[in-house]
Amino acid sequence: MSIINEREERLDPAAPAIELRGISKAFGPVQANSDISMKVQRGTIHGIIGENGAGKSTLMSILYGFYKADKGEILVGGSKTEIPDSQAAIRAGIGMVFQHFKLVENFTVLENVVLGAEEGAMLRPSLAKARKLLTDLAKEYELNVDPEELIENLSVGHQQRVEILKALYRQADILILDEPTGVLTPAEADHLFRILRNLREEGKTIVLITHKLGEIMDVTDTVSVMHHGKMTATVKTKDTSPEELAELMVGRKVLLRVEKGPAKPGKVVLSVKNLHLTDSQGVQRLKGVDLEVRAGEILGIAGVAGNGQSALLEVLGGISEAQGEVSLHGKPLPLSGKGADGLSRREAGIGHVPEDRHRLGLILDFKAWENIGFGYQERSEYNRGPLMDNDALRKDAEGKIERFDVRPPNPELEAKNFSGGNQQKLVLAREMERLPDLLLVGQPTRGVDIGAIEFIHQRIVELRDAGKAILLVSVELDEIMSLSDRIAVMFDGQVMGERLPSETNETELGMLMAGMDGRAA
Amino acid sequence: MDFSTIILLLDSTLRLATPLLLACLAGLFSERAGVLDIGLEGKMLAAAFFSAACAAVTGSVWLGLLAGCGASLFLSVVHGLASITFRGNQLISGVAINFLAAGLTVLIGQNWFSLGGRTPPLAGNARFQSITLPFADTLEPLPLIGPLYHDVLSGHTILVYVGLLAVPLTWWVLFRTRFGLRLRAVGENPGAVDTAGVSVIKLRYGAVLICGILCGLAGAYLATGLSAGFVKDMSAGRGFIALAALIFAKWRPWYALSACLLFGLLDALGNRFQNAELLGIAIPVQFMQALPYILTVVILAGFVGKATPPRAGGAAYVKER
Amino acid sequence: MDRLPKWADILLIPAINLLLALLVSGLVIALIGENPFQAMRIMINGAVGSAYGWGYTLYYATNFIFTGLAVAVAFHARLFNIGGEGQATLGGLGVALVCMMLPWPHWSLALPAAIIGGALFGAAWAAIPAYLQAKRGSHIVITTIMFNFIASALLVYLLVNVLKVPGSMAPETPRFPEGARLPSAFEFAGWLGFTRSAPLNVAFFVAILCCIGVYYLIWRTRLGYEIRAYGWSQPAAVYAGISPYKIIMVSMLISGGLAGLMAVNAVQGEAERLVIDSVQGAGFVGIAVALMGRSHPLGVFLAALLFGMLYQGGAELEFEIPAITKEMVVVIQSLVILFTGALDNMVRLPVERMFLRIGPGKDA
Amino acid sequence: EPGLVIDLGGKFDKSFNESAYTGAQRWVEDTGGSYKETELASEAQREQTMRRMAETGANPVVVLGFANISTLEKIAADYPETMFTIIDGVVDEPNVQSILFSEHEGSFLVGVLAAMASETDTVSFVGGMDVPLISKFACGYAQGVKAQAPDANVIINMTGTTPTAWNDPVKGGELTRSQISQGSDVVYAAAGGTGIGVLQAAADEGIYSIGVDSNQNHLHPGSVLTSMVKRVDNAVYEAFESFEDGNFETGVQVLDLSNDGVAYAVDENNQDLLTEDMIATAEDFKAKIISGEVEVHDYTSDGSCPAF
Ligand SMILES: Nc1ncnc2c1ncn2[C@@H]1O[C@H](COP(=O)(O)OP(=O)(O)OP(=O)(O)O)[C@@H](O)[C@H]1O
Ligand SMILES: Nc1ncnc2c1ncn2[C@@H]1O[C@H](COP(=O)(O)OP(=O)(O)OP(=O)(O)O)[C@@H](O)[C@H]1O
Ligand SMILES: [Mg+2]
Ligand SMILES: [Mg+2]
Repeated sequence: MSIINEREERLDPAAPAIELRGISKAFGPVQANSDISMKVQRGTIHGIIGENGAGKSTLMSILYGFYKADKGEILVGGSKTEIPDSQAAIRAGIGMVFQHFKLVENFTVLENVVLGAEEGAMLRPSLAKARKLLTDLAKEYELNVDPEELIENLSVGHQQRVEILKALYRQADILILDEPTGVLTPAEADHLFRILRNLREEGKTIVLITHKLGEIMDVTDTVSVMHHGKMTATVKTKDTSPEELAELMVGRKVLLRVEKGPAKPGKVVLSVKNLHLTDSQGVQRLKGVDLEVRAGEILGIAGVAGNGQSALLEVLGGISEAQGEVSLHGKPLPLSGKGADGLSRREAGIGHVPEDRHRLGLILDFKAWENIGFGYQERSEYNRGPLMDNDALRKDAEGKIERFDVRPPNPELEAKNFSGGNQQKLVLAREMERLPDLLLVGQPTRGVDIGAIEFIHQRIVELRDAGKAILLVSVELDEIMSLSDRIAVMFDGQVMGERLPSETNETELGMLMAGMDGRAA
Repeated sequence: MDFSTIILLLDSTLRLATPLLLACLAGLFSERAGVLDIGLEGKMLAAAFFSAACAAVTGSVWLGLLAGCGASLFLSVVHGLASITFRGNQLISGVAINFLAAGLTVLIGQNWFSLGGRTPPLAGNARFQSITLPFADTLEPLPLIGPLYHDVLSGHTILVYVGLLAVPLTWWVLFRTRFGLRLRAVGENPGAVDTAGVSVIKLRYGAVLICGILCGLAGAYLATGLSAGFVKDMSAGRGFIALAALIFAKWRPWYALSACLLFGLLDALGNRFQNAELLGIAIPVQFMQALPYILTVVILAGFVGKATPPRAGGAAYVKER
Repeated sequence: MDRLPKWADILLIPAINLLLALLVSGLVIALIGENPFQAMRIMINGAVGSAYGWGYTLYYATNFIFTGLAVAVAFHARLFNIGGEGQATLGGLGVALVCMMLPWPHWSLALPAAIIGGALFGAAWAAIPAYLQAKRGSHIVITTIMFNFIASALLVYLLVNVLKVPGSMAPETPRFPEGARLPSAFEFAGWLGFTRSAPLNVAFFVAILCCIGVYYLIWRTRLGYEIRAYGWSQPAAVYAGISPYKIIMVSMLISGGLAGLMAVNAVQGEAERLVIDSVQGAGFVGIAVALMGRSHPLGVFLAALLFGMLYQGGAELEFEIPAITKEMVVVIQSLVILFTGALDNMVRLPVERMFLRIGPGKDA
Repeated sequence: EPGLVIDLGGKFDKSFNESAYTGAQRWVEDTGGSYKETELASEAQREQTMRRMAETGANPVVVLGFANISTLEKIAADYPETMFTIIDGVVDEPNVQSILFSEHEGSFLVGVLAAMASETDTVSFVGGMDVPLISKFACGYAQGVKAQAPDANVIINMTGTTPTAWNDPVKGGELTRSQISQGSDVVYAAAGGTGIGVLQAAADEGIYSIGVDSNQNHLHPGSVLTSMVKRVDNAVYEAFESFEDGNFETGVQVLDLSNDGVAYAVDENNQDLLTEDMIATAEDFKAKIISGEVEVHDYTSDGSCPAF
């Protein structure tokens, strides 16, 4: 491999794989990175943590040539390297796996792997060559995927493997992964870490961005902490603890466990029987779901993304139509046609914090106060005849923003200008402050930093203690384990089983999530 | 309908389908790369004018063709600037280009030739002449094949054959070459292309330029092949029909051929059976005229559900992580 | 967008865009061998230099307000209604039918009826593409373009075969009876110097009422809230219980109705009969007007005024300088659409950068 | 100073408008005078353009085409001092001169010639926009063909139903080819700019064509059999001149075969195509029509045609 040889010659084997010196980057008024210096040693796994918006992704994007730094220099293998674009990063042996995969959905694995790294102008020889190399790589690193399969038919875990294969196919020595485990099952995450360790054995260097301190402790050799665009600390993993890291990140002590008393379950609020849903593509997403949620309890639904939890929330929230029986306080809810929409569900007393706040929960271009009425726009308190009562909305928004500590506390700001955590707080305030009899919550803390997680968890528990029923969907097993009073595991559109948090463990849940009966194993 | 009528209808179909086909393939390249283009109409019109004008002045249809493609390419670059570089709305840019072409062609035409926006009629080498395919005369006596080859396939201008050959060529480029793979990828997920170290901008410009050349051929065919000179608004909605054909064809080259032939056939039928009667009731001419448009709507309503356009179509590429 | 003060977004950038468009237009005029400055003087003078000019400028502006509002309302729901042309054509049919059907005693009775007729017919013509978009996902841009063609064929059929004066050659209806004719500017504002020839008529006030109405609709009513929400994010709208079907239908019906109202001005007010192509491109101009006006009624009003001046000035220009044909107006119009609509960022990005430099962190 | 409002299609349409323009130019050459001229921008700007012309003080104002009838009816009274001439239409106002042409008679004669030139006994007609005026051409033509060859087949097509039909040579060419495929070997185009495509297709396919309004014989010498000229130029010239002389007469005037208002064109481009026999027959019919012995039905009088 000519590229490799050329690269080896330039490299100083003793030098760090990557060294950043004084990197600064501003987006308009936002100083995303300021004067960051960092060294990553060869053959190590280096973790980066930090609050939302701390600048982690920006830094890595600079390294990958996606953004151009305003100041600073990058050294790869000890020699100064200009990285004006991704092509240059690839030449320098850097590969990146983005949080949102960069795959062409209706292409095959093979086509995705060769894209941009073809051998010549004709496709056929490139593909043939890649097919062979792929089999070798698969053997070497446990990266099995069918090269001829279309990406859209692959699970997220497999898609991620394709991303890693892409990087390896381009002979990357340095692999950057941005929040890689957000959507993986525990088993898939374990597999990923096995792969990462294998890669490390081969002498590759890995940079791992994550919000999960557990993972940091688990796989990294060193860890850097970012805060407000600055690199505040770099420590050896074995010399630190999750508590210390959390404090370094947020700048104060953070409770890493949820504080909650025992549940006092009351009457059944929500009852779901034999719920079926077939989507517009004809895929069965729910295949007969049964469950109940009582007043004053949190039912957590665990499962790998795409096993029907989202569909369940959407049906209950009035977004999709379905067949089956759903009743609230014993009264049946229509599942299709009239009355099967978000407005009617809210009338019936259901609050809904959707999984995807950007796509569903907020109108990003509406101001905060306009978003406060979103979904409740027909409520009489917000209306004066055919007109909206904007003053009432503003006033309501001010109160909610204050009580939920949304920052900055400015109702005139458009939703897109709040950070992810604060956007989530806006949605939570809107949906929770009405004290709905049933609250549907999807992924309340996805991509949210640990400071905000703490706040959000406390609020959910408070609502439970006020005697409301809560249906929580999350792919984070930690979150499910610590928040729920009961846990249901979904697999392939069905409930695989129910467990009490006190009587189960991650391994068992993980088996259930993978469609195996945990007890048998 | 007797056999000879059918042969003549097919002959006419092929002629009328050619500008649609070239424009449709033009749109295919552009939209496969994620750049919507409702400015096909305007590019065709501009190409028609400049090819006719240049051919009229120089007396060479080939120089005319060059000028036509040049004009179309110029508008393509404008569209590229608007929708790729400056990330503007692609539909709006297309609308503007259609107007620009409609106005400029007549304005310049009037200024140059003082013929009310028309170009002087073209004759001799300033027009594409029809070509007799090899063995056309030898094969003519054969039943079925003979007339089909001699009367339908043979005897068109070179651009008709260019259009027909462009179909397999397009297929080959899209599905058998590196460029095609990247082009299709950039229309589906430009982020993937960008992170793979390939320039999204360059690829899209490439596609838009190919689109310009093909539109140029389509326009040149209108003015120097199908007729002998330019008159204002001579594209007469063909760019829009080509777009409809593209959707109908689900953005695939071979389907595009069939869709364009279908629209060409409709047009030919409308010309041939202008005063049609159905069950004893005379169908208004206006209905026959509007038939392609009505059919387009029907087709869109009936089939588009199954046709998924390139996913990144219509959106400018903005880097995001 | 937050990096700019509002006035820069609404006034400065469109003004620069417009200037660029005019600059390029001037270049085109110079290339034709005419003097762009003289041309500009003729245009401005012809458009606003006399009561005569104003009479036409405001008349054209009235047309463009209607079609501009039509595009703007649909645009708030992120529907690109290119069908204003066809909807206004059908609106003309509705207005003509109303005017000819009954022996109207006085215009004040005929006007409301014509408004209803025009709006209903325009809305009906928008209904089919809207329905196909809502239920079948047929791209509304293409279907509305097709419906423009179909509308013109339909109108020709009706004019030639049904509505034409028997024995007459021209495919047009008879003139409307006296009672259905609207007072022109000469009648209600003759003291301002308007002559009998001014086509400006009371429909202008209908247009202004529509501007106010659209403002309230979009920014004050619940329906407007829902339309805007749907326009920004369709999945979110569904989450909030807003029916996409309803929004698509309602906003397109309103849009079509507004486009149809144009006929009150052009057909009932000015021509006083229905002719072929009474819309003459105003449906398309509406796109430019809505774009320049940032889909805000006030902006639409100002942009419509600008285009009215452009049209009237252009007509004068054509009259005064024979070498400049009517297509010059089309060219200017297309350049305005190009610069304000598609090449907006070409101006916006540098201006944003400039503002960042002068006043950093203003809104952030 | 007289004024001329050129209609849609432009003054170089090789047809109707061009003929009017030629008349005005000839007047300029002959008298050394000058006149105002403007081109109509669009259907809906008729009124504005006409008023604008009247308000500049032009007198008389000549407007071209039936499409101006209703507009002129509306505005004529507003300018009582201005004399108007309308061609192809009747406006009953005291200051309007209405000029009509007997297109059916001229078309009859070219129909006779077409029938004689045809070897297939099939001839055809391509009209522009489908309006009664064009049917008047078609009907006269068909009658002429039938008068000469009662068994002949006449194929009649209209290009379209919108004003764009005046300007679609591609369609005109296709219609012609379709007609040729149905056996036609003489095609008569009364279609404005579309006619250019018709004549072109006829020349390409080697059949005869017949031009209209202006003398179009020179467009494809050897292929254009003749042209049904309509002396719009004379009408314009006459209007300008008579006003200067003080002889301007309002009211309806008909220009027909008898006063050479319509005719078939013979010039060096087509003299080899028209045989003596053909010319003799045509002249014979012409005399009979003028004398009233042969009556050519006018489609616009009742909306029907005996020869269709
Ligand atoms: N393209 C951009 N334009 C403007 N600002 C940006 C852009 N990208 C990032 N920023 C800002 O730069 C800062 C750093 O963002 P970055 O995405 O690097 O944070 P992060 O640490 O990755 O956050 P998270 O943990 O949420 O992923 C943030 O304030 C962000 O809003
Ligand atoms: N494109 C942008 N332009 C300007 N400011 C931005 C932009 N994107 C983000 N910001 C600002 O950056 C801050 C952090 O945003 P960021 O996108 O990093 O949030 P986040 O926590 O990463 O969201 P998520 O959890 O959804 O990933 C916010 O205060 C926001 O105002
Ligand atoms: Mg990040
Ligand atoms: Mg983030």
